[in-house]
Amino acid sequence: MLSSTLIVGLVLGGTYALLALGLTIQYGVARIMNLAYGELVIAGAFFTMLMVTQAGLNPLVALILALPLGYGFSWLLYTVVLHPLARRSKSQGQLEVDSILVTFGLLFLMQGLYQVNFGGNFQGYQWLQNPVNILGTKIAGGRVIGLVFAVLIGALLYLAMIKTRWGVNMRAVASRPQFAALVGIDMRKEARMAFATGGALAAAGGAILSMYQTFTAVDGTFLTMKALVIVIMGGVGNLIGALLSGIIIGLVEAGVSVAIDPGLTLAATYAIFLVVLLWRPRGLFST
Amino acid sequence: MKFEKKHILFLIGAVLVVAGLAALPLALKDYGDGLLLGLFSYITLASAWALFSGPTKYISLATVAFYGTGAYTVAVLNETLPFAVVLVVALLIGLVISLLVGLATLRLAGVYFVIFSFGLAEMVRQLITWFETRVTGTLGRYVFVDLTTTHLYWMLLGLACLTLFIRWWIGESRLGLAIHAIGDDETVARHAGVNVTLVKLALFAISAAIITLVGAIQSPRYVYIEPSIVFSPTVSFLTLIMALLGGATRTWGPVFGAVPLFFLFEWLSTNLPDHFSIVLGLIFVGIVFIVPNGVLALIEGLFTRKRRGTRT
Amino acid sequence: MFDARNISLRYGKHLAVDDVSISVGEGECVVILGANGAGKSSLLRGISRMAPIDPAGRITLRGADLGAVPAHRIVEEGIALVPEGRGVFTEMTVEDNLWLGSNPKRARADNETRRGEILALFPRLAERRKQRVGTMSGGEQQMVAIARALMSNPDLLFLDEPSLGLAPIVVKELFATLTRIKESGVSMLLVEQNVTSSLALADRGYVLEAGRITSEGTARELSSSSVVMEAFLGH
Amino acid sequence: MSDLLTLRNVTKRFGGLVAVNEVSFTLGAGEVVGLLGPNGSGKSTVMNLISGELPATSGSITFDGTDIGPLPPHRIAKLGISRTFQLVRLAESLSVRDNVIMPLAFASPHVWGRKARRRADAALERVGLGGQGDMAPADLNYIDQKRVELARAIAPDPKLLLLDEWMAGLNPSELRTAIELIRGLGDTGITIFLVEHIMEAVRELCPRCIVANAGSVIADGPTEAVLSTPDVRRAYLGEAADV
Repeated sequence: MLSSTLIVGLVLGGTYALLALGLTIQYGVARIMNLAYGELVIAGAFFTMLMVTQAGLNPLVALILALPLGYGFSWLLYTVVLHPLARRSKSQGQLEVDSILVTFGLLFLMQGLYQVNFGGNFQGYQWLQNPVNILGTKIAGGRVIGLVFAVLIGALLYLAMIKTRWGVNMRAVASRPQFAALVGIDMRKEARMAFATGGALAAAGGAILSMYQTFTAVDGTFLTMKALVIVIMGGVGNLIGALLSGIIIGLVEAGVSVAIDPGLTLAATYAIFLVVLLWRPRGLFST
Repeated sequence: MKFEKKHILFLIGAVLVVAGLAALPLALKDYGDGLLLGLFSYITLASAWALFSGPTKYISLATVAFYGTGAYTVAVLNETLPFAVVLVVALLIGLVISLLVGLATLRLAGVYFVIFSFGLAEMVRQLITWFETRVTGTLGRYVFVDLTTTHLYWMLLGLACLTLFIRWWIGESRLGLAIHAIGDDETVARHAGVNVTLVKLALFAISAAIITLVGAIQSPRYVYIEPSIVFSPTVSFLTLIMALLGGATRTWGPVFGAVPLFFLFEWLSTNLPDHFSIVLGLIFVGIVFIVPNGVLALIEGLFTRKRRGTRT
Repeated sequence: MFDARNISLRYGKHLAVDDVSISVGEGECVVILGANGAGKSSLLRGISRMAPIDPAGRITLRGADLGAVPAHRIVEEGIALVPEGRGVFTEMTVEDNLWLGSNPKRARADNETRRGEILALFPRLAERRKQRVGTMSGGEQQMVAIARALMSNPDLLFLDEPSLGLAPIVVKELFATLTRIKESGVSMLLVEQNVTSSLALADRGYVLEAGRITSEGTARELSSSSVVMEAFLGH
Repeated sequence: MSDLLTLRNVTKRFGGLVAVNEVSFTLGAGEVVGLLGPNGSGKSTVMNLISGELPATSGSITFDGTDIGPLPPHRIAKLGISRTFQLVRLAESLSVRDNVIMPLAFASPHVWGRKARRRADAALERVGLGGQGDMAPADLNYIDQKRVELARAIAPDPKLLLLDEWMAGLNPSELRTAIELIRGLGDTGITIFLVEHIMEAVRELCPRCIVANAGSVIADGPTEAVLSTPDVRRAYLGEAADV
């Protein structure tokens, strides 16, 4: 049982880490606290489901398609809704409040649209349910492939952040936005790109999530909350921190649901969050 | 304090309006009673929310955590204690939880507070559910008290008046001065001798205690209670948006936000239940873009501009 | 080559720079001297477009108007700023910081050769390419900031109090390096409190008091007169 | 003259940086003392340590017989230390008068109601803002906003007034007015400790000066004498770098 919990936890943690990665890029670079993030994840899940059930595509093809779509949608969202707010606000505090409220509105808007179109039931599709044997544990094939792709996308993004000019510029803005102009970086362009990249990761995370579990129209809220907790645990803008914290939360959730009660996973996440806030408010991995 | 003529007139007017409101159930059918109860519960919730969140700019999404705690306290204790005592117990529980949460989170940056308060209700709900199913073995409780809807309405009307009075009184007191200064610049407030943590904590606790009481008074209306019913996040969202629409920094702002939105959402949930969330979302976006300081500020702005216009 | 006319700059209602005009010639090193709070840094931020100036001001580089150029494009035009407090990305490595310096298109072509030249100028940075800048000493961070600015292949270097907070021995090293940079043909505009060292380096100087230029002249003239002393220690 | 404020071996570190290094000095009751030094010499940090905005890493700060080192700013304010800020800081949502009433309302014992109004208006009158209590801070010009800050600082009759570059950014005629204002305050016997760059003001107002450089006190004594020591000149003008 221990090893199956571990593997379930790792799969969950890998997906969470990917989601948190997207959110930490959005918050770290674009300085937008996006409370509708989870709704974009669910959009990716719905999209994948439709591609599989209606168009008969392989979920992995849908995943590849979800990336540019998530990017484009978030790019548009930033340009039309959030950039005007960023331009209007006089202080960082004001932008924070405004962006929280606006993305909160988007959360309801998108949830409402999902409910009108798909209803409130559990959604999903059948894919690779046959168990494969890993270290003596039987686990659904979809889960394994989900984890592989979460890790793959996360690793690619990480490499891009470290090795490419695109990534170095992004990290520079995340760490010291006020100095960006000194090295010729256009903050506005960078913020839009970061927000869109985060959106691409969200959609991809949703596609992966749909490969191994069912979801509902309103699940986005909990995903946002978990991703936020992971981001803050890892330290805002800290990519490695987000990856590690994602895995920790995944393992804790799997552990709590096996050892105590599946109904307490969010409570456990929040208990950890509270400890982190009191003990190391700048994140577990801050220096 | 010197009472001027306008104060006395205001007082007489207020007494008349409250008496009129109190007498309303006599003229209404049961449905109307329930509607009034709901309306005044949201007026109180929004006003209590704005009491803390308005001047401090800490966006609290913890409303339903306290509301649900109040309702649940009544559900657990209504058969063993008289209703009045249960209310006092609920009030105390609300105070204790808010002090603990406040001590842990009010030192932190605003955005952490938002996120924590976002999940607090869900955390409390999960803990109660777990406790009820695993320890007491009774998920779901019945609330039977010897009170009619009209009685509950009177209590809420009283609580609404009290909340507005507290808001007015704080505005006139040293506490009001302190909290506005804190909202502007904590450092300035601290150097003027204000114990910032204490003031924030006190206001958060007062606000939470009122919200807990609203939940407790509303509790008998549910008759059957389980965590997923009384900890519905919609309560937090509606409270927040009502206060924002009216303008959270003004005494009457939340009232002006609560009245139209309550009726709008009441109408939506009977006529267009599927579109409830969409409309809620659109209103949020609309407020941020069109009336960021609330309608009351907008109206005042229009009037002053008009007055200035006629003068020149 | 660089000309700034009638520059005024305000913070809210406070006029920090009051109708100042300065210029830098080709290959020249110019210093702006002044006591704390005289408005030196504000002036530098204004003419490098990092802070908004009043509309009457005119800034040109080799005749091209920089008035409408946004802050992040200034470095592309050939002006690199080393701000007060250095403005380095402390969470990133020396290498990352240098790479960021080569962001402008004007710097991309012979990026690698330039990096070699710059690292030769700052041997200590060459040894520590993988080190995080935040873990380095103040003097080393200042070197990173200057090296990064040079990576953008600038025609003109703006330096805001580079000696601030550095030990005397490090200041000495810093000015030695600046002298070599000057010899390599880069024009410089320097804001400094360290009068002695900066007048030894500079060709020309301005003295700023309460947001206005109160005197100007060659470095030699300024060193021998008492105006500088008075600007710092009162009349 | 009795000692009002004593700093003994006060050190403040930010990470690896030592901003204030083993600083010791004493202010006597009724003195007007200037704190000088080049940028980055740790002057503002000293102000923040005294007012409680920052906790000292080590050393002790005694005010009027009380060890204020471990106290938070609001407790220190109640003991009778007021300050202004380097960049004007006012509560924008409050009227000018309410800004001045605030420290009265939270002094010990507190003053509230009509009496507080009267005291606030008197303080405003004293700084030359009589009758402007109902204005919004944002509608005042820069010097008047600085005056409001000063009124807020002096309203509770502090024993020690900390002025952090209060005269920075004033034009010559405003500066004259400001110097007279501070001189008037000093004449009432209040102890004033000011960080200032405008030497003219320092020479006129402060019989005594403390000069800091790189976090340490390098001179302390009569203003004219202190300003002509070689150490101070070097601190201001830089050492010869032999280039």
